[in-house]
Amino acid sequence: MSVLKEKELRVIGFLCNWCSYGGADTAGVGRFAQPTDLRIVRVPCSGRINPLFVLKALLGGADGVLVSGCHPRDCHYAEGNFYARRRLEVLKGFLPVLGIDPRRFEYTWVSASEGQRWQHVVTTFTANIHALGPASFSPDAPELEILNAAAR
Amino acid sequence: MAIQDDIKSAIAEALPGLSCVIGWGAGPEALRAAPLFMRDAADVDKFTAGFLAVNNPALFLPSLKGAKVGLVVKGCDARSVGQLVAENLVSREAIHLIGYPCRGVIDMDKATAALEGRCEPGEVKGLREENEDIVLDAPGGEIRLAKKDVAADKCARCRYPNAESADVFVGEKAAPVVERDDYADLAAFENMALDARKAFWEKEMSRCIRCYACRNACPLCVCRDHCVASSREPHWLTQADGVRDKLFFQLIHATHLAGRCTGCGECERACPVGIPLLTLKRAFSRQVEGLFGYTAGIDRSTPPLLTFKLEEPAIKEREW
Amino acid sequence: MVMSTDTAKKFVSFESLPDFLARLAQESRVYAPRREGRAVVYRLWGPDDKAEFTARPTESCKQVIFPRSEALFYFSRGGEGENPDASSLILQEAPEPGPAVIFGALSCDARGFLAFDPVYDGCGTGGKAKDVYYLKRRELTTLVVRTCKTPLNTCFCTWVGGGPASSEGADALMTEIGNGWLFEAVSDKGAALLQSLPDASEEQRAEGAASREAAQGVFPQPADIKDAPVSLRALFDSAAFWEKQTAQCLYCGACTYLCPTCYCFNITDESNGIKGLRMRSWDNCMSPLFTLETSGHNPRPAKFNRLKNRVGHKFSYYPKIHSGRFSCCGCGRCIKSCPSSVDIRKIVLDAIKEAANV
Amino acid sequence: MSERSAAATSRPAFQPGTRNPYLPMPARVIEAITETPTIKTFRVILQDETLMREFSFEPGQVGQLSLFGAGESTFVINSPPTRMDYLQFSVMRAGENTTALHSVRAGDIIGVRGPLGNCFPYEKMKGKDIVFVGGGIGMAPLRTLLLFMLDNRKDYGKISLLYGARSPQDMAFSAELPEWLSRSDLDCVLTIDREAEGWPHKVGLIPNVLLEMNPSPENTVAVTCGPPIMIKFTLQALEKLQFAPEQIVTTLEKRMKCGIGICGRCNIGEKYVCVDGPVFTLAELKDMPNEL
Repeated sequence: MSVLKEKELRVIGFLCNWCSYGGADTAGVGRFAQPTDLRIVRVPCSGRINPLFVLKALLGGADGVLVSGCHPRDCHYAEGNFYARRRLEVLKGFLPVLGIDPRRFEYTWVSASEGQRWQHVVTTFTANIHALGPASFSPDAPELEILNAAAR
Repeated sequence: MAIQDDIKSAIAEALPGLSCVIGWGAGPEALRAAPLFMRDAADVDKFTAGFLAVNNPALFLPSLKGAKVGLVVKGCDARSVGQLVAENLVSREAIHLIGYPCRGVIDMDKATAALEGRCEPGEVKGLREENEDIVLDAPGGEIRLAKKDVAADKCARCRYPNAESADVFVGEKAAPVVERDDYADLAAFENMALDARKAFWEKEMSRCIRCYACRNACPLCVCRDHCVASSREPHWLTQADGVRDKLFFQLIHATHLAGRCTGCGECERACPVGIPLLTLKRAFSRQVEGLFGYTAGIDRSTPPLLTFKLEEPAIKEREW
Repeated sequence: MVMSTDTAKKFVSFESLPDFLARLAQESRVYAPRREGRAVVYRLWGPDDKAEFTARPTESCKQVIFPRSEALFYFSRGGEGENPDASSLILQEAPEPGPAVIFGALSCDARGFLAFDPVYDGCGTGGKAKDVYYLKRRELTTLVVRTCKTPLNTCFCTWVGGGPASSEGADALMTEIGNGWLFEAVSDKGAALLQSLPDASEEQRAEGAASREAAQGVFPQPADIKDAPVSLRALFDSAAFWEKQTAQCLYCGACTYLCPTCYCFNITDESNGIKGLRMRSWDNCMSPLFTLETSGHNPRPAKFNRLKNRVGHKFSYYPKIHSGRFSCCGCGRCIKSCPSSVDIRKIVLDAIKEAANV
Repeated sequence: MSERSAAATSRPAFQPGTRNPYLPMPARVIEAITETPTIKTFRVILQDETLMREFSFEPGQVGQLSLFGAGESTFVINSPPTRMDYLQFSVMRAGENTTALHSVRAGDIIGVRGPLGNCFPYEKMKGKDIVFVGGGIGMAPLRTLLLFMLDNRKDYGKISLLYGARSPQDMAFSAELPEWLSRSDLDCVLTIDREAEGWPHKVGLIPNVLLEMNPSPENTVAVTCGPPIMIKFTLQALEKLQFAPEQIVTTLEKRMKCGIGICGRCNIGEKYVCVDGPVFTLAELKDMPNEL
């Protein structure tokens, strides 16, 4: 059940295995109420996030994309999130040229112990996405529609 | 043109130590030159520079590894070379650069528009340059066009017309057209509402024929035969003729060029159906310049997305 | 496409042409050239569109009959979601296309289909395996071409048997006269399309004939390329010749995808869980992947191997197995839109000259 | 009319006599045999009994196997037309599609298109001695012709087979090798590249062993298939043994898609390997541009 009243939207979360995924887990174990719109994709490190993951999701119909990794200086691999920070910040400023509202994409840092912070981040972000409403997405070739229909 | 003869002399002088020198020669029609690979004196005779010297010869560098090659370069071409060198993709020692003051090159979109109602660019039989004008031998008689009206957009915001890194520079240096790039073109584009921008790209990309000339004309697209766009592992793209896949390919290109693109505009020029692809790359360049103060092809420091700082003063993260 | 009745000749004024197109669009998908920036492309015509019948289209109209991508068939498995049941399978052929009209294409565009026709009619298998998708679209498409008034610098239709007013491969020809267009049907399909139009007067017919003749007069005299098949074959092993001719090539696919006669395609599968499709999409011989084998071996590893095959196919291999017809309609798009100004005319002429010297 | 509404109408059956050549025939895998660490053999029967009953082909012809979702690749039908209980294909794992095919198990449905291409000139070979030289997965096409000839034994003279692989583990069709070795009407020689423990047969590269065997070219046809490097040296060896180009038959591989001479990628000059081949004599190859 969503804590938000509207119809669920499609929000994709790329979470690093070591911190944010743990943070989401902590929030779950602590039974903090969270919106259910988020579909989590676990990745080894925020440094693994190819900006194309985000773009592919947004082009393919995601209403929002959230990336979350370890706090700077706390990366399990020492510096993955430092690279991620640069890439994702560059990406965020790029989105408007495509006609994508940059608020549909956020990145942040949540550690494994910060269950409450995770709850706050995901609730805030999801609420923002609901405020923006469903995204329109670019049409696929007609012959491929069957594949998307299968996914929905 | 005196400067043309001087460039020819510089080429002839350098040629004995080089496998070839790449410049421009006569093309298949009056408004278009062709890349020219000069190997002997007879080839050098065919060299032409000037308003039609459009193609970026830096494109050929990565495929010519092994033998020292010469390039005649405009300022923007030299930036591509500079970036390839900065990324260790080519060795500066294996390249002989002959620079000259560039005063702009033609843009076929604008030439087409300027001629509309009179003739197609492909009907023009001859062209001569007269100072700030070009004079065309067109079916209905001569047509005079001001160069500035049909020059590429990149020329109107040219900061580096002179190939600063050239081994030999021929002629008097030209003054930069502007001191800084204010990305006014992007700002104008972003006057459109978000939905309109999205619709714009969908319409433009629906024309795309997936020939990948944009990629193959890009001097910094160095994966060449191993492009991820052709891969099925990972399977980024289908082969379908859909706007989503076609736009996503451009995002692959633009993303891979982020912080590396020097703005030479060859992607956009090469596009047979005239999709304004440089706009996407410039959106990344604006970000990279704004956040990290980095100018691709000019700065010699590590490209900004290949490094980081512990504290990033320019990045203001969202408060949660 | 043999005419059973006398050649129908009709006239439509410039201002009533949109009405005619609107009538056609009620029955069929109508494609017409439209200007978009520097490009002129074939688009589905709608009443609000201004068709471009002056500037030459950047692309050929082949995608109406040979789409850039199309489903060959769909497949589905039993099971659900991500766990398809490999022991079950349902195949479903792609739906049949509807009727279409290509309006105001170029003569050379129509002649491009003549290169497709025998290949897609299954000549390789002695007619046993016919390309039903292409043949159906070809059958259901009516092609109206227009007389070109002047040549572009890159035009060489006359070298390969065409001309500005050729209607070969088309169903009707339209020629600009005075304040409108003279239409002449050259097939039953064309006659049916034009049926509702008023007959052209004697004067209008004469004016059309004069226009066509005038156009023929201003197109370039053909170069003699009859030796091309033999010359190109003789130069097959001359790597130096081909490397020089290819030096400036970027090996993108612009030439092949804009070409009215290039007919190569790829076949790929896409699937999602239990459903998927097999599709075909345009492919091009300039790409190294075109011939790359699974082992990593590539019979055409360098761009010169590939451009040699492209030129060889058009001017040597294809004519050898298709009664001397070149697989080129001389539209010049590969020259006009080549980002690197490669000129196939020059390659062919140089090859003939070079072979004569060897 | 929009593209969409045109596509929504359903496709009627094609006119009688025309078949959609791109539509594979569903086929059930009845057995999947692991031949070597990289080669699997699949025995399939077409699901449609009529199609299976009417399926006819000639030795050397190929089929396209589909694993829906991955794609389609070309393999020789390596069971002979004289044994129609099933169609057999052997697949070496190399790329996306072959890797996917290796996951196929008995009971699965795959797709088959075929038969495609030309065949071995088995009629012209009647009354002649035959020398088969196969390397690795290249044994597959030879197997078809070999079994076909053994099933029509009286039509052919002396039959010899030289089959080589890198190591004993890389020998495909190992279940059949004992029979081939023991037959009195077949002279079978096996070889591996390097010594291996317990290997009772020859050790040495195929071309060298072939020279050792020293077959007479008199009224003989040599049929060879294998990896490019082996083919290259085997052809040299055969020429050294005085085989004329007309007496040497091989079967080629190319990247293929349509298999029916349309999609345009498998050409060597004006010849299309998918319809004019895959079987060529060395004499024919010498007439074609050198672009293997």
